[in-house]
Amino acid sequence: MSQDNNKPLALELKGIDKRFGTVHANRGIDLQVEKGTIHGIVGENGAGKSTLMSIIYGFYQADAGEMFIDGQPLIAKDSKAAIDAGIGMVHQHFMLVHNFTVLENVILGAESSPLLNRSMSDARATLKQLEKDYNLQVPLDTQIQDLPVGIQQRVEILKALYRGAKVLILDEPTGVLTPQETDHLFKILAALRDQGTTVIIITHKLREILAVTDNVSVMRQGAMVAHLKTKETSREELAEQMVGRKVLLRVKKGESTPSQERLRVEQLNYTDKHGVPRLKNLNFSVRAGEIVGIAGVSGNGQSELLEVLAGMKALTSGRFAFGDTWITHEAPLNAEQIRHLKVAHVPEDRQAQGLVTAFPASEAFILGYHRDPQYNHKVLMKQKDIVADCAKQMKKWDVRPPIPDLKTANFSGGNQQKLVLAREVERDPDVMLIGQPTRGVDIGAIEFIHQEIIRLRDHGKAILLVSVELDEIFSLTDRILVLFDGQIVAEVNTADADERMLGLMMANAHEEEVAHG
Amino acid sequence: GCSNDEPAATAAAAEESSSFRPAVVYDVAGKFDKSFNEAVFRNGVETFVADKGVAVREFTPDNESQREQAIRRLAQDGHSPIVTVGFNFGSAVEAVAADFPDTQFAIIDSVVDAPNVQSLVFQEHEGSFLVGALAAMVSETSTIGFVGGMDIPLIRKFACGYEQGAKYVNENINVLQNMTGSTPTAFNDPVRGGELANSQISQGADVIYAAAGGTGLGVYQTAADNEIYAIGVDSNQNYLQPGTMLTSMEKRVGTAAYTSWEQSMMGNWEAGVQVFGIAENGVDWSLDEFNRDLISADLETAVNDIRSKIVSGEIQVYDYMQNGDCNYAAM
Amino acid sequence: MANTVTTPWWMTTVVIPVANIVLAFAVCSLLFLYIEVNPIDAIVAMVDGSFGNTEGLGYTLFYATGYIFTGLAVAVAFHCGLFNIGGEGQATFAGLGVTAVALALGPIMPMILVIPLAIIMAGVFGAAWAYIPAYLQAKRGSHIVITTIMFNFIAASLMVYLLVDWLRPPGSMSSESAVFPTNSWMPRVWEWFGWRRSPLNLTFIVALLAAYGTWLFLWRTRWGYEVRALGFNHNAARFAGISDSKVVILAMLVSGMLAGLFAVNALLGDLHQLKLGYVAGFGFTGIAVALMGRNHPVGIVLAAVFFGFLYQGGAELKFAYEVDRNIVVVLQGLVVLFSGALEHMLKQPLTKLYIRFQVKKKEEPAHV
Amino acid sequence: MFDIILVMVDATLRVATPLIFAALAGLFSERAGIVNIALEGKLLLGAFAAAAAAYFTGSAWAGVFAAICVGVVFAWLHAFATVTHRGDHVVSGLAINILAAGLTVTLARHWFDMGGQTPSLFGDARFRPITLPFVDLINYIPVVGTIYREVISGHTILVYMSWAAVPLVWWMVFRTRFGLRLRAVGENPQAIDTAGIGVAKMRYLALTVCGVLAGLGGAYLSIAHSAQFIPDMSAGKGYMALAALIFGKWRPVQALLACLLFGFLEAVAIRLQGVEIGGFVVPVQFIEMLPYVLTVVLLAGFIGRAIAPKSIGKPYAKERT
Ligand SMILES: Nc1ncnc2c1ncn2[C@@H]1O[C@H](COP(=O)(O)OP(=O)(O)OP(=O)(O)O)[C@@H](O)[C@H]1O
Ligand SMILES: Nc1ncnc2c1ncn2[C@@H]1O[C@H](COP(=O)(O)OP(=O)(O)OP(=O)(O)O)[C@@H](O)[C@H]1O
Ligand SMILES: [Mg+2]
Ligand SMILES: [Mg+2]
Repeated sequence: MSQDNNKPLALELKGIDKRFGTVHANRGIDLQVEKGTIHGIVGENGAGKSTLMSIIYGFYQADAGEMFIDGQPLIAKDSKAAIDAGIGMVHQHFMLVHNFTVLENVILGAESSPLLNRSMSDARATLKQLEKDYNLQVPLDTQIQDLPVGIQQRVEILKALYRGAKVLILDEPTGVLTPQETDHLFKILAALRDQGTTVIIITHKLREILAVTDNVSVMRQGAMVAHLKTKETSREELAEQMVGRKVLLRVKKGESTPSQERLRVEQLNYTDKHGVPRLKNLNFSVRAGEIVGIAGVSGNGQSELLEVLAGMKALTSGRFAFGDTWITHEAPLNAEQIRHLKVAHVPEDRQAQGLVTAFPASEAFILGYHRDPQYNHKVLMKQKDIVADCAKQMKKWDVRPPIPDLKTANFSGGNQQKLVLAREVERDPDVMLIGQPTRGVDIGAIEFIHQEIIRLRDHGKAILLVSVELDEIFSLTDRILVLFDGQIVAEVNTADADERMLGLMMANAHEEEVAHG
Repeated sequence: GCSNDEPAATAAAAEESSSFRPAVVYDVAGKFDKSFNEAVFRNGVETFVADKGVAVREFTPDNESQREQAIRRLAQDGHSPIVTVGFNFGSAVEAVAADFPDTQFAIIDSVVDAPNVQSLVFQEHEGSFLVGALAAMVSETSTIGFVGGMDIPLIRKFACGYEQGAKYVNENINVLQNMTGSTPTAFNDPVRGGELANSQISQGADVIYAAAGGTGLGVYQTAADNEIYAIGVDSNQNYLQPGTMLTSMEKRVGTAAYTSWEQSMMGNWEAGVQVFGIAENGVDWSLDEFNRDLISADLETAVNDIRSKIVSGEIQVYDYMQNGDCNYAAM
Repeated sequence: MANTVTTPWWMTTVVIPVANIVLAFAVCSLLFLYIEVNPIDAIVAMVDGSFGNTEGLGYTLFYATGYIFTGLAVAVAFHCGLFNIGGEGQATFAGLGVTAVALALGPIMPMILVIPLAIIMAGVFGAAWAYIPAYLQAKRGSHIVITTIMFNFIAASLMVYLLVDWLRPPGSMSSESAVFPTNSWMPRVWEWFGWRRSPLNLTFIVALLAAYGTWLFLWRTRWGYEVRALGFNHNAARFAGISDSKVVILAMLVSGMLAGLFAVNALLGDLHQLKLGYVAGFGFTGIAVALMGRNHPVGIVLAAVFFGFLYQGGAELKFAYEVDRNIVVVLQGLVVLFSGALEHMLKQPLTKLYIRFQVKKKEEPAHV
Repeated sequence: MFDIILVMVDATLRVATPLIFAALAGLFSERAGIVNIALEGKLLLGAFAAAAAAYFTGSAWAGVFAAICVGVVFAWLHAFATVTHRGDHVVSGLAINILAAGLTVTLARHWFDMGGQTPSLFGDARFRPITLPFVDLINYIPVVGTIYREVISGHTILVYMSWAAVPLVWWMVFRTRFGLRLRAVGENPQAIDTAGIGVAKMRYLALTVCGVLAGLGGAYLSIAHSAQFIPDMSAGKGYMALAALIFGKWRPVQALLACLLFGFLEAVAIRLQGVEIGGFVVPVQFIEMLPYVLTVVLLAGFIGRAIAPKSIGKPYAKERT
């Protein structure tokens, strides 16, 4: 380790080790965080970042290892001990009670009196001060469920500050923010640092690390593999450390040759069961032999778009067509019927939607196609054919291990994803709806999957791709639609787009920004 | 508790069937129900054991399908006569008796027509007539109540006799009647019994007769709480709430069971219907140290007067079971 | 990816269930000691009385037959992610169907027609009683646990009404229907095999067939596939175009049908007349049977025999020691507690132990 | 007519009391995220413990104490299964209900040998109706006096305790720190955990209160409303209380109203046999069915959807294993 010791340490970890059943999430981790700095931690999905932070916060208990805060041993047997020691944490998934007001959420567990009214009026004064100091405005009496995520995040930060956090941990804070909201957050973090708070920020977006941190540590497969000074490193170096080898940033692909229209969407609207409009007047089309990407900050309607097109949700008005079969509110089709129109769907979340992880692979492999005559006698299913077919495709797609009887949950993320892709692709669809094809998938599999998607395009499939990874959008698509608040706010050819411009469009700040610039 | 010193009574015991081995199967409420089953236990089993020195095998089934299993089991083990307590055993006795023609069976409160079954039935309407008359004599509000258990003809028979007795004394008396329910649990629901008594009391009743098994306990309790009279049933229940228990309509099921065993022991047991009325000492009103103070000499004479008129046939009490109604006036 | 160690089948299907039963017996022994019955003697009496002779065995298997139906009923619903606590009510209601057929058609039709018709009616009535809670769950989101409980009560009241006001032969005092004509009586096993008399009847075969049928349905048909898919992951089911409400209703219909078949065993096989409360808690205990049988038909048949043993053994205890049969209810409660609610108590440490052992074997060479 | 209404209301109050206690007990449990169909068993056990203790000691208060102890012990068993070992809440509840049915009868038979009942309680071993002060004073005021005398006065102390419990529970749940944490742990246990409060501790606490209240409800059954324990005396009241809680949308006052409604229907069923409606005799069974049918109808969403505490019934596990 090469950290100079001019600054005192706010936090030090020695040999932290943690297992979850068979998963070894943290392997003997050492970490030193200097006081009054912003320290970044990067690593791929599943590298163990959240686990490590949760151990510091006392949410999990380490199996082995020691922690020191300001040089004093920290025994974080629960979160209370950590809070008392001055640690605050903003979790990757917010820890808020959705039907409590902001104020109630802030005081929860830190009430000043057994009586609620007293605690609340005490807290109100303190919070007003904090809001002013850090530019963190929140409506104190509004329920959390009525607030946008950006504000919810501020509530989490306020919660930590209210408890007097000296070390503030933020786990993937920017995943739910637009680039502009991210900038605002970073300003707050800088202000905190300047007033003496130590900040630890986790992300896998390298650009952010470079922009905001003083030091950065890299985790890979549960181990800490590097400690670097931000000024002295680069994106390429970090990426290489993260994945453990030189990585290809973009897949190679040729020109697209789009032909006939395969998917057409007209005036599509979708309102969810709470009455909130999620998709508003969408119009677009996808042609055979092209990949159209949907870009946007999570929660702007991408998921709903995929689900509506795939027949999992019924549209509210407008219409769309695969080939020349129109689907309307009056004549909706369910997922199975849509599949019969030669539409394949790789859902965003394979564990929650694409697979039944309790099924053996052979059964998961026919999900959605389980009614095909190919797999059914009159009453019973053709058990042997199903297993044989699954085994064949497992071999072809290099799913490891190629055992059709193995429980789906026991395959790794990448192999599960291959199983889903194999299932959807092998029916030779005309249109493919693909969501987050590489989320949580290891790098090797990502390359494979990306090449496969390009190959499908070149075979004349019409592909609609949703991804939160802008890189993925850039490297795979031919055309990009930007969704903001359920509307298409921009359509660009990938070749003409750059990341900054897309970021502004995703925040729907495009026009203003252009006006300014 | 009940001591049963026999080791696991399995098939082996069945061999020595030559000896006399009486048995009784109580209804699901159990032998300590303070009522019907208890009467068989106290005045039948206990006295028989004391008098004759012969053990009586007892059993209480837990549910429907165990009724038949229990009787069959006892018959297999060589018990005879087997006395079953309550009409609920009707179909079970019928089935088992056919399979064990050499075993003697007796059933209380029901008629089973088989060559080896004794049916022990009671003239409950006569006894109820007596206590109804007494109730009418002591009532100051001219309103008296009846709380029945399960709504079945047998209980209506009680109610009908009671009403007749009351009207015999006071033609204008108001007799409130409630049944607790239509399932066997109606015989074991003191809470509901208490609520019904409460409701009758609020309508002015100052004597309540409960023919409702365990449910009656709630009635007597409520009567005591409200300081009005209650009348017990089956066993002599006067001791339950001394001071407010006016009397009890005793139905001497214990004696009937006793008789059946004794006859078998003596060798003069006969199948067929045996009727127990006031004349046979099968039903009666009770007078003991617990209600002595409540019954003046005049009252006692008046009731006993009616009693002898029933025995002599001067008073004919109409039986609900005759036509399934209580149209005694039509007679 | 991570080295996944799966626990071997014998761990979850043999070691842990047996450990749970032993634990339940152990705790219950304390109660036996308290009421001054030697627990060993008690168990000997129970085992002897339920397996020691053909009569005991007959009763054990007769009770097991009932449990197979109610256990399967719970399991099918469970695979769909539903808790069917309404077996009691479904069986009660099915009793009415069976009675209707037996009393109305028994006198005018041959056995070969009456019995199959009665079986069908039992299924249909059971399914019908499950349909309303299923419909309400599927279409209106009412919680099926509460609605099925309510339907148990409603069925009980309805049964009282029909039995007392309509089915009871005039003049009869017991709340029972007339006795069915003999050509609707299920042939009994003892008559054929020279066993001692017991109510074990042909329905036992029907129960085994039902178990096999349930297995086929769940694991070998597309409908069963949909039931399980929905039960495990309703998002995935929606993704596959499986209709939530249709499958929920289907699963509950099958479940209710199985619970309804209980009536065949109890009424055509044993009582030969409809009696109040004839289900006697078998519907509820079906939950325990399904839990112990790990919701698999084979497991359920075994668990049903175990519970049949408890039931018959309980009766035997009562003959032998005059202890209340309810002590067996305590035992049942403990079995549900340990193998259901506290399933992780033993499972976790045992599997952890196993995994630690295996992981060490695997990992040592790779990672030091 | 006025008389009949008074009598009905009076009976309603008596019949609804165990429902109120049980519903409030359920409120603590379910607000903390623990499904509690074990209320039924706890009522039964409480009733038995109260009757047995009152019989042995001759003191009704000793009975109440015993019922509370037993209620709490079984609440802890439920917690042990569902919180400590993350077992299924419904299964654990069922196990407790089965255990309750078996244990009460077995012990009752062993101790008293009366077919599973306890002996009748006399004197101080049971609660008697109390006449409230000033009955004679305001008796003369027409309507108010009668209502005071007939309906308000003349119940056992436990009935008045159940009335007092409702505002008390409301205050605890919505106006104290404990209440805030209680509600939070049922909505989002992780939020409680990360706020530095033990989820398990909160849930054990909630279930302890639940056990106390359920014990009171049980005691009422056996030593106040009646004067002995009889097998299966709870007769589904625990389930009905749960249903009342759901109608009441997990709020004390609304739950109270639902309990009163159920109590009223039961009182009606007890009293009105063979009611004629337009010449048609309504069988009493149909009136008995009414609360259940009503529950089903209301649950089908005709009162607007009741939104349960968000993480109800979900075992809280930090680590997936
Ligand atoms: N509560 C848990 N129980 C069991 N396994 C867990 C748990 N939390 C995390 N894991 C596993 O531990 C490993 C590390 O997970 P962790 O959440 O710490 O990763 P991460 O670096 O934060 O990833 P991401 O970028 O996706 O947030 C993963 O394999 C994950 O599946
Ligand atoms: N060379 C590479 N090949 C494949 N994947 C990579 C590579 N470099 C980074 N990644 C992955 O891509 C994701 C985003 O990387 P990175 O942080 O560089 O993107 P960014 O452009 O800075 O961020 P943003 O997408 O928010 O603009 C991370 O999940 C990372 O694991
Ligand atoms: Mg993370
Ligand atoms: Mg990126």
